[in-house]
This record gives sequence, C-alpha cells and structure tokens, in this order.
Amino acid sequence: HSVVRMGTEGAYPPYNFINDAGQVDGFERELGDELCKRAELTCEWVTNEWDSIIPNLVSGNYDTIIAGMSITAERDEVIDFTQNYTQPDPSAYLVMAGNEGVALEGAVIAAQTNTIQASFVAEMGATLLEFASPDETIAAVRNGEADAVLADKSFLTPIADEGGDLVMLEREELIGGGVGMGLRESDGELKEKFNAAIQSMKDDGSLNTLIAKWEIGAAF
Amino acid sequence: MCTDPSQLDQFSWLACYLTTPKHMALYWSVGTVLSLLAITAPAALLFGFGGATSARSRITPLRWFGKGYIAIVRGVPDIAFFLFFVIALDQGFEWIRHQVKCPDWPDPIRQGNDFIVCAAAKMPLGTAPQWVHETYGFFLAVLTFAIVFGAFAANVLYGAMRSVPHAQLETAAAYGMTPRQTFWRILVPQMWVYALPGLGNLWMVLIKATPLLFLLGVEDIVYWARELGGAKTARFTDYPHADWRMWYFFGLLVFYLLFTRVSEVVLDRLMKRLTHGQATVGGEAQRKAA
Amino acid sequence: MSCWETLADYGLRSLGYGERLLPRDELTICQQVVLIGSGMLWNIYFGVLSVIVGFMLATAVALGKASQSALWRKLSEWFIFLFRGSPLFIQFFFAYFLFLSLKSSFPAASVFTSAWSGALVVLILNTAAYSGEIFYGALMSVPKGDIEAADAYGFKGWSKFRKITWPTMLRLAWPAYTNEAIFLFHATTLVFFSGFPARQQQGDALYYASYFADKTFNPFIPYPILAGYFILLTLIIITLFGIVNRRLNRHLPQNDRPRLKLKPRLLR
Amino acid sequence: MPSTPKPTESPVIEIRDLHKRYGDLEVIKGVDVTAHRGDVVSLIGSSGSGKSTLLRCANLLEDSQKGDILFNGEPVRWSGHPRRPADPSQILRIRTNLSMVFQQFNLWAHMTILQNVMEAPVTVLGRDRDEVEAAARSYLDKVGIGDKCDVYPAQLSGGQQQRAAIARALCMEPQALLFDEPTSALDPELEQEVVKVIRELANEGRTMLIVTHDMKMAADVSDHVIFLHQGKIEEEGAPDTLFGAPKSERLQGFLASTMAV
Amino acid sequence: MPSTPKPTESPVIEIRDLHKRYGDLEVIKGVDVTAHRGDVVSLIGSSGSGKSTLLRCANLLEDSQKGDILFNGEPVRWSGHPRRPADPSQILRIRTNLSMVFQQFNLWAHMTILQNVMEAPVTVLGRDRDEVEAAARSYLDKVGIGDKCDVYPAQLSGGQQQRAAIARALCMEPQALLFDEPTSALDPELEQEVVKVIRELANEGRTMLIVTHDMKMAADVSDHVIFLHQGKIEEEGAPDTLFGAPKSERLQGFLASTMAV
Ligand SMILES: Nc1ncnc2c1ncn2[C@@H]1O[C@H](COP(=O)(O)OP(=O)(O)OP(=O)(O)O)[C@@H](O)[C@H]1O
Ligand SMILES: Nc1ncnc2c1ncn2[C@@H]1O[C@H](COP(=O)(O)OP(=O)(O)OP(=O)(O)O)[C@@H](O)[C@H]1O
Ligand SMILES: [Mg+2]
Ligand SMILES: [Mg+2]
Repeated sequence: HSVVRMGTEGAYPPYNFINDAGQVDGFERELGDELCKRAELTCEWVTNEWDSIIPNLVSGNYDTIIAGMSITAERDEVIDFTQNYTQPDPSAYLVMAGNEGVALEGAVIAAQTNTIQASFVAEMGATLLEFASPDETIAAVRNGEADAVLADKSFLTPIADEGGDLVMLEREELIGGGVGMGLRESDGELKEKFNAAIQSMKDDGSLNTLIAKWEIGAAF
Repeated sequence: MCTDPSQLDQFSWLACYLTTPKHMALYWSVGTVLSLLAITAPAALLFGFGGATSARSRITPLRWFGKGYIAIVRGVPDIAFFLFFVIALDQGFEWIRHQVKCPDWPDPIRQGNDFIVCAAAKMPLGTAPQWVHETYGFFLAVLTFAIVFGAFAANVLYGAMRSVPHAQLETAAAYGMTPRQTFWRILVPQMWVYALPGLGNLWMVLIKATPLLFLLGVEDIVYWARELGGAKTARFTDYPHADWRMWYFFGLLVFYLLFTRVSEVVLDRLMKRLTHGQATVGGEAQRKAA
Repeated sequence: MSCWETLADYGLRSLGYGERLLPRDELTICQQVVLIGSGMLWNIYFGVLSVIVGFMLATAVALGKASQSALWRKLSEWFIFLFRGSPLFIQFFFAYFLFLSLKSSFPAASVFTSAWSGALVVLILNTAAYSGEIFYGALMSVPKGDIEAADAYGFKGWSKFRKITWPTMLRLAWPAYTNEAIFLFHATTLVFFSGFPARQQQGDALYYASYFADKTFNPFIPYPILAGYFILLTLIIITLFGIVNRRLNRHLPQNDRPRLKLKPRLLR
Repeated sequence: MPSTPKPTESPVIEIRDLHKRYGDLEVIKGVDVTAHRGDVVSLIGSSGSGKSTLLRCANLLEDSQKGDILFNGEPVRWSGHPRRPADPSQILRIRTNLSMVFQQFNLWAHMTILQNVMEAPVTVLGRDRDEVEAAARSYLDKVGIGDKCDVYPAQLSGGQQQRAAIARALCMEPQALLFDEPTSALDPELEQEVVKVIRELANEGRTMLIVTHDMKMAADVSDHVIFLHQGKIEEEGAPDTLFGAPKSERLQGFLASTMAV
Repeated sequence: MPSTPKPTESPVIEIRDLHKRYGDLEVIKGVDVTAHRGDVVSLIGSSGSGKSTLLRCANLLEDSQKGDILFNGEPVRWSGHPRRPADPSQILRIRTNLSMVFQQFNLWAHMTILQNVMEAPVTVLGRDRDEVEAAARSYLDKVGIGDKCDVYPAQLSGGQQQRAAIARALCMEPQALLFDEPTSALDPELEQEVVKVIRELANEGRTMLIVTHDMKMAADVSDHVIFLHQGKIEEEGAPDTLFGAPKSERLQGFLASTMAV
C-alpha cells in the first residue's frame, strides 16, 4: 500500500465530524493520523455516506473504515476488524426535562433508521419512530412526536450538557461492542499493522489520553 | 478577526460564520451541481436520442435493445438505482481493465465478499491524488445520471416522433426523401415542438434529482446544507447553534426556485421559437398577442 | 421456515400485521422478497391515490394557467412554480414542519404528521404541479382548427373543454403524463427515505430494501429485488396507460398507429 | 330570387367599415356587407384578397381593429385596447345563431362523423339527443355520406370531409350560415346538390354569406355578389348586373378568365 | 394536343389492374392507366370514387393488394404478404422522378414557404443551394406568391397554400407530376394560370396525372380523360369524345349537372 485511504462518515461527533475548516476532525481523525504515523503509512481521508460505507470498502474504494463502527458479529462476517480502540459505549435515553418519569416500555421512542438502537427499541416493545438523521430524532423529542430518543451516550452527552430543555435518563442500554477499524478480509497485512499500532497506543497510554480528551467514554 | 466569535457583534459574526472554509465548500458544491447538470443534460439527451432511434429501428436486435433500455431503466426509481448501480459500474470498469492489464493474475477477483483487482487495474490508481478520485467519482455520477435520465428522454423523444402528423412524413416520402433524410429533415425538426414540454419537465426533474448526488459519493449542496444546518455544540465548532436546517433548506429552496425560474424563461423562449407560426392554440395565442 | 410461512408472517408486515419484529439474522432471499414486496403496498397506496386526486387537481391547474382571469392564472403559475421548482425532499421537510406547527394550534391536524396522510398531501400537490404543466403544454398544442370550429358552433366554457379541448389535450399530453405517473410512483420511495418517520418499522419497499442492505452489507441483492418490483409496477402502469392511449388515438388512420397485430409489443 | 328584404326588419348580418390587420399586413381595409333575412350574399375575389378573413371576423373568430359588426341590429360591443368583444354572452348568442363551414373543414379529429354533427346541437343548444341523431342522419344522407356515420374524419376523402362539415353546419339549424368555399372539393354533381340545399335554406328564411370561386354558383344562388380585391370592395351588385356588365377593370379581368375557357 | 405517344417508347406511368382496399372497404377495383411522355391524363369522378387513392397508390404511398405499377417500363417489385414494395432504392428512384401535389397540400409546418420549396431539390436531388433558391423564387413568382417566401404555411390563405404546394412540386422538375385537385382553392383567374403552367409542362415533355372536379379544365388540358366510378373505370377516352358524346349512363348523369347551370 503506497497510500492508505481512510473512509469515515464525517457526521458523528465526537468520533468524526467536519470542522469549520471543512476538514475531517474528531477523535478518530487524531487517532487515525497517529496510527498511520506509528505504522509508517501515508494516509488520506475520504468521507462516505453511512449506508454504503461497507460495500464501498469491499469494492476497494478505500482501505479502512474508521467511523465509530461498533464491532458486531454481523459485520464481522463481511469484513475484518482490528482490536477495539474504545470500550463499549452504552446507549442512553434523552427526554424533555420534566418528563423523566415516562414509562419507556409504553412510550414512543425515536431512533435513527437502521441503527442498532432502532432494532433494540423494536425488540423491547416500545413504539419505534425512525428518522433519517440523528438531528431529526432530537427534534422529534422537542416537538412532542416522541417521548424519548435512544442513541449512543457519547453522542447525547454534549446535547444534554448544553443545559437546555433536554435531560438524559439514568437508564442505559449496553447494545454495541467496542469500536474498531474495519478492513477487507483479504487485507490481513494492513490489519496487522494497525493492530500493532493500536496496541502500542494502548500500551503507552496515549489512547487513554485521546479518549479522555474527546470524552469518548471509559478508558482502557 | 474571526478568531474569537464570542467577541463579535451580530453582523460580523455572521460575516465570519458564512465565510468559514466549510461554507466555502458549500459554495463550491453549487458549482459542482451546476457543472454536473451542464454535462449530464446533453449526455442524457444523446442517450435518449440513441434509445429512441434504436427503439424505432428496423433492425430487430437494436429495437429490442432500445425498448429494453427504455422499459427497464425507466422502471427503476432513481434512488434505488443509485444505491447499487455506481458500485456495479465501478466494478465493471475495473473488471474490464483487469482483464486487459493483468491477464495472468493468479488470484480470483472475488474473494468472499471482497472485490480485488490488480493494482494496475484500479480506477483510479491507488497512487492518484485525491482530485483524480473526485473527478472519477464525478464522471461516474454523470454517467449514471445520463443513463437514468436518458431512458426517460428516450421515451419522450419516441413519443414525440410518433406525434408528428403522418401526412408530413408521407409528403417527404413522396418527394423522394430517403427514410434517413425524412428522419433528419422533417421528423427531427418537427418533433421538438412535441418533445419540448416533456423534455422541459425532465430537466426540472433532473435539477431536483441533484440531491441524490451524495448517494453517488459526490458532496453536493444538500449534503453541505444538512451538515452545516444540523445543531452544533460548542465543543466541536467556534460557531455553535441550534438546529438551523430550516434556514439552510430555505436557502436551498431559494436556489432551486431561482434556478427553475431561469430554466423556465429559457424553455419558454425556445417554445416560442418553435411554435412560431404554427397552426396550434399556442401559435395562435402568440399571434393574437402580437 | 418455508417461504409460504414467511409470506404469511411478513406479507402484511408493512401494515402492522403478522410478526412484530423484522428478521434479524440468517436473512433468506425469500424474506427479502416478501418484506420488500410488503413495502410495495405503501408505494402503491401513495402512488394510486395521488395519481387519481392529482389528475383532477392538475386539470384544474392547467385550466387556471390558461385562464383569462389574472387571479387564477397567477395562482396556478405560482403553485406550479413552487412545487415544480423545489426538490421533493425539501417539500417533505417543510411540510412536516408545517404540519407539526399546525398540530400545536389545531390538534385535529395531527393526522398529517403521519406519513399516510401528510406525505400523501405533499405527493398530490407535487404531481398536480408537474402534470398541470404537462396538461398546459398540451393545451397549447391543440390544433387551432378544432378550437375555432368549436367557437364557431357556440361551444363555451365547460362543454367546449369537456367535448373538444380535453380529449385532444389528453391525447397530446398522454406520453409525457405516463412518464410523470411513473416518476410519481418512484417518488413515493422518498417518503420514508428523507421525509416522514417510519413507525414501528412499517415502511415502504425502499425502507425494507435498505434495512436488508444494512443488515447484509450487500446492496446487490435487496436493491435489485426492489428494482424488479418497480419494473413490474412500471410495466403495469405502462400497460394501463397504454390502453388509455390507444383509446385516445383510435381516430388516427391505421398506419399512424402501432401495428399491434403484426408484432406484439411486450415492451414499449 | 326567393325573398326580398323587408326594410322594417333590421338586417341579420351587417358589417360596417371593417378593418383588420395581421401584424403589419392590412388584410381588410374598410368593408361593408349587409344581409337581410333569407338573403344569399356571395363573396368573390382572387386568392388572398381577404374573403376567409372577412368571414372569420364576422364570426368573431378574429378580432378586427376598426368598424362595426351587427346581428339583427344589435352591434357587437367592444372593449380594451387592442379591442376585443366585451360581452361573452353576446358572442355566444351570436355564434349559436350562426354556423360556419370552414375552408379546411376543421372536423374534430377525435369524433366520428355522426358525433361531429351531433355534438354542437346536443351540448350547445341542449337539444334532445335522439331527435338530434335522427336529424343528423338525415342531413348526412342529404349530402350523400349517410353510410360514413361511424368513421373518423381521417378516413374520409376530401369531398366527403367537406360534406360532413356542411352537414355539421346545417344540423345547427341556425339563422345564418357562413360558407367558406363549400364546394371546393366537390364534383359538379354534388355541387348541384349543395346549390339545391342553399336554395332551400334561403327559402326557409336563412341568411347566408358564401365565399366561392365558382362564378356559376355565385350567379346561380345569390341575391347579391361582392367582389373583393386586396381587402376592399371593388364592385358589388345583383349577380345579373355584376356578371353581365362589370364596371371595374379588375372585375372584368377577373371574369375574363372564367369566360375564356 | 402537344405530343403524341411514340409506340417505341415505354409509357412513363403504367398501372395495370390495380386493386386496393382499406380493411373491408374495396376502394380500387381493377384500374388500368397508361401515360406516355408528355401526356396529360385527367381523372374525374364523384367524391369518394377513389381518385386520390389511385394517385397515392401510383406514388407507392399506399400499398395496393393486386396489380402492377410500372415506371418507364420497369415494374415495381413486390414482396411479402400482404405485399409491400421490395426494393427501397427502386421506390426512391421512382419518387424522385415523380412529384405530387396533395389534396390537403401537406406543406411542412415547421419550414417557411421558401424552405418548403427548396427542401427536396437540395436534400434529395443534391442540387446546388443557390441555384435552387433562384429557381424556387421564380416558381413562387410564377404562381403569384413571391412575396410570401418567408412566412409559415399556417399564415397563408387556402389558395396561397395550394399554390405553394404546386411550386414545391414544380421545383423538383420531375419527369412526371401527380396533381390532386390542384385548383380546388383557386379563383378562375389563377386557375387559368395553372392551366397555362400545365400546358407548358406538357410541352417540355413531362407526364401528368390530374385529379380534378373542373370539367372545363379537364377538357382543356388533357390528352386523355378517365371517368372513375366506385373504384372502376366507367368510361375513358379523348376529352372531345368523352365530354362530347358520353356513352355510359353514369357519365351522362355526372356531366348533366355541369351543363345544367
Ligand atoms: N385511410 C382510410 N381508411 C379507410 N377508408 C378510407 C381511407 N381513405 C379513404 N378512404 C375511403 O376510400 C374511398 C376513396 O377515397 P378517395 O380519397 O380516394 O376519394 P376521392 O375520389 O379522392 O374523393 P374526393 O373527390 O372526395 O377527394 C372513400 O370512400 C373513403 O371514405
Ligand atoms: N394567420 C395569418 N397570419 C398572417 N397573415 C395571414 C394569416 N392568415 C391569412 N393571412 C394573410 O391574409 C391575406 C388574406 O387571407 P385570406 O385567408 O382571408 O384570403 P382568401 O381571400 O380567403 O384567399 P383564398 O381564396 O386563397 O382562401 C393573405 O394574404 C394571407 O397571406
Ligand atoms: Mg380562404
Ligand atoms: Mg380526393
């Protein structure tokens, strides 16, 4: 590999987002750049829409996915993952202030279409309301279409921290695994390089520093 | 001067905000959309013309091809098409290049889920700079749009060709024009009057389809509007704000309406020229108004 | 689980009958075909209703645009301009917000925040604008001799339109209108894709297709299935509209018409 | 000649000093025409002299720029600039009493011949469908195409189309008729039939304006002949005097060719 | 009469036992027509008798079901069932030597009059554009509409359209011409002009088939007149004998009305 193309979504702060300068930024940007340095690779960032992020990887349009992607058994059948670089991130509920007492099982809960949270809500028996983007799920709670929204805790925390009308519930759900980099199954060599780099960051504590800096969750 | 937004007053805050590099990307994407349209429209018309002519060809396989193209591509919603066709198209190109450039490649191309061609066959090459990748993506998008909208254009042109009064073609035949001459000299010039409303509609639909560009991997205005409009917390930006998509979408609305208006004026002029002096209600209204 | 059972369990899943949960793992082709087909029910529901209502509205709009009265003309022109001039997803976006804010002042308006009614309204207005423009264009291409003869015989208003103008207008507009109807059915896929929220995982064909694409990470199965359904639907539309077209063109001499007997046309 | 104008009655059709232009081209330059009840007025003149235009103006299908048009003494009211007829209900009243046979026939292409003939009496005049059908069939028989009731215009020969157009006009049973070259596509035999029909109509008290290139027919059926030349009336009068002793040089020249053969 | 057929030369147009039906309606029931170089053959007959259809078959615009059509002795080759002309290049060769003036004129609506006239000579015959333009203008002058070069057909009066159609046919300078009622929309004066043109053309050696309702014109220009009745030739002969002493009862009746006036 002369150049390793890193595919990300660019719409999932704090993991990855587009900053004011129009560049990919966030926890994974810093992490990725550091990993490339340690593995002595030249890296290039590209953004791709979430829905087709895996098909484009296996088709060879970029070489890794580094997009806050939880390691799941389903995904692992199609692609390979490096070891996780975050602890599993719990999902949390966000409701209107004053509505903390809502009985979640009978409530209307918003989630982004085709996410692990959406399946979870469908299974727990609450009324699921699916929106195309995470912003809309938050808006749905604000305007009363939904009682609560279920999403990754690290995504909801900054919103709840704003101190506005929305508050986070105590209750959390452990749905996903930890997050890792996705690679083609035929690309074992690259996977080993990144695994080694991640391990070295875990070992010298620099990964924990990054996790703390971006408030991603628990440290290793 | 834009370094600390919290110190700025309303107006200069806005001035700074609207000139962040991220906004520049939004403005730049306007150009992307416009150039996509400028290239796609004639390409789709060409595909459509080819489709329509082959659909009425006397050579049977060609006719089947034309009719199959019109029926099948027209039958699939454009989103569904975009969601898998571009990847297929890209793989198709790489597969062909692979056959040509690396004929003695030992490994299979399909390994499980992976699609792997030799490095020399990659489109574009792995070493190519980012702009080549973007241009290639843009080219794929143009091609896909042209194939999809070409099918609709083919249908419109096919219908228009059949709307030309038979007597007009018969006369041409009587004057010894070959089918080819009749086609180019009588049918094609007369069909535009019948085709233009349909083509105009198609153009309007094409303009409105540009938000699908993101599905093809091209970052278009709608992508940037969504991105910029979404609620921003102070942690990730110097310019935090609530959900502003309303405003950005309103901007998009204005952009699309303006663009439509300009298109309408141009189409109107064209139609005026085409109906000039014709014995139709439109020609008559024009004459009475003069 | 046999494919028949799958059909029984998921055939009406999009309407909320049958299995409560979508299949999660070991997704079979059969499940994909059945569920995406189940989603088609929504596309058909949206398409058929908006074609019917939109047709009537479009006729009115075309007449409005051709009318002598400046008020009607301006109204129709602006209506057409607004709906033809903006992408459907922006219309969905604003309509949804509008319905939400209506809901807070008139609770009765709350039905419109659900897709089955709110998106339908948007689709009707959208197709009325596009078809209205097509009809207006056809209206302008009606041979002037026909109209003159009608004028000369004292036809006026509705009867002149109904008896003389309308049949010819329809005949001229029909190919383009067929296109528009197809576009409309295709546009129904946007309802849940970027418009209204899906409740209880009850969505249209594209909703289920992308559900499967997301679960299997393989776009090459669910989307072609979706495409197959839509090709079928489109062929049905083309056939139905073709029957009408033949009726509208029945007065043309035989050799102006497609020779159906010699070469059966399966495709158009 | 069947009927003489009664001076106490106002003329059915009266045109006073009519002017009409297409863009810069002035086509009618001040023409007066008067036709009383039962009158047959023929318009002759060379091609492009404005005959069809005059008929079309009389029927209010074209807007004229100057001059008056009166029906049964009632002037058409105008408004606006350029002027247009002001009162739609007046236009309608006039047109339902006035049927036209067009030079290009203008049959409605999407209706069968019978439907073409029945359409206006049923929808416009609101007459009983069965009665109208009987009448339509008898008119179609009268012009000799009773067997073509159920075919579409595109399947007829030129002469058959023209006869269908005549039947359509007759079936309205109007007060006045405007014929634009009603026999151009007909053979002499059928022409005689049409002449007979015109005479009958005049006897019934209907008023007719006929544009024709057939001088014999003009001489044969008219009470009054008008010779148009380049948008002006060059000469007019009773057919005997006009054809017998033409005064203007242009008319003499025009008629010479008829006699020459 | 200008020219007499030379028996050594094969006829320019020859039709033998032609049959044609539309669906169940048999329109031409075995007709023979022969026209040599410089011949003018007139077709008369009542409306709907199949005259236009015969011309259209002669031009191969309609497929006939039986019988032969020959040009300069060369028979049209047929193939298939129902039969159609087999050889496109033959059709083309025939048509470029054969111009037609249609009963409904059929001017191309999207071209100005001048373009209408120039189109075929330039594109089909490949003649020089400037030369053709000069010729076209002179033909348009000849039929008296030289001032209408740059307007569209819809802006012309009926007679002007007909003259444009005639000019278009003349400008091809073909071996043979088919005229379908070429003077139906023309006044007697212009009709005389057309008659003059036809005589000139005959003198130049061109062959003509003319459908007409004008018996005087038929008598005046033709070498041979054919009376069609219900798709069959009822009687034919030199104009003098045919008009002077018609044998068949049908023809006598047909001609009676011409004389009656
Ligand atoms: N396209 C058609 N389909 C069916 N019947 C037709 C068609 N064209 C003509 N006919 C019929 O064929 C017969 C002959 O028509 P044709 O046009 O040859 O008559 P014609 O002798 O030219 O009459 P005219 O003098 O009125 O022009 C008519 O009875 C007509 O109704
Ligand atoms: N729509 C039009 N636009 C411009 N000029 C027109 C239009 N219609 C007619 N004219 C012109 O007006 C003049 C008169 O036309 P009109 O049709 O009244 O003639 P006409 O006397 O009926 O002739 P014909 O005997 O040939 O039918 C002609 O010179 C014609 O070119
Ligand atoms: Mg005229
Ligand atoms: Mg004829």
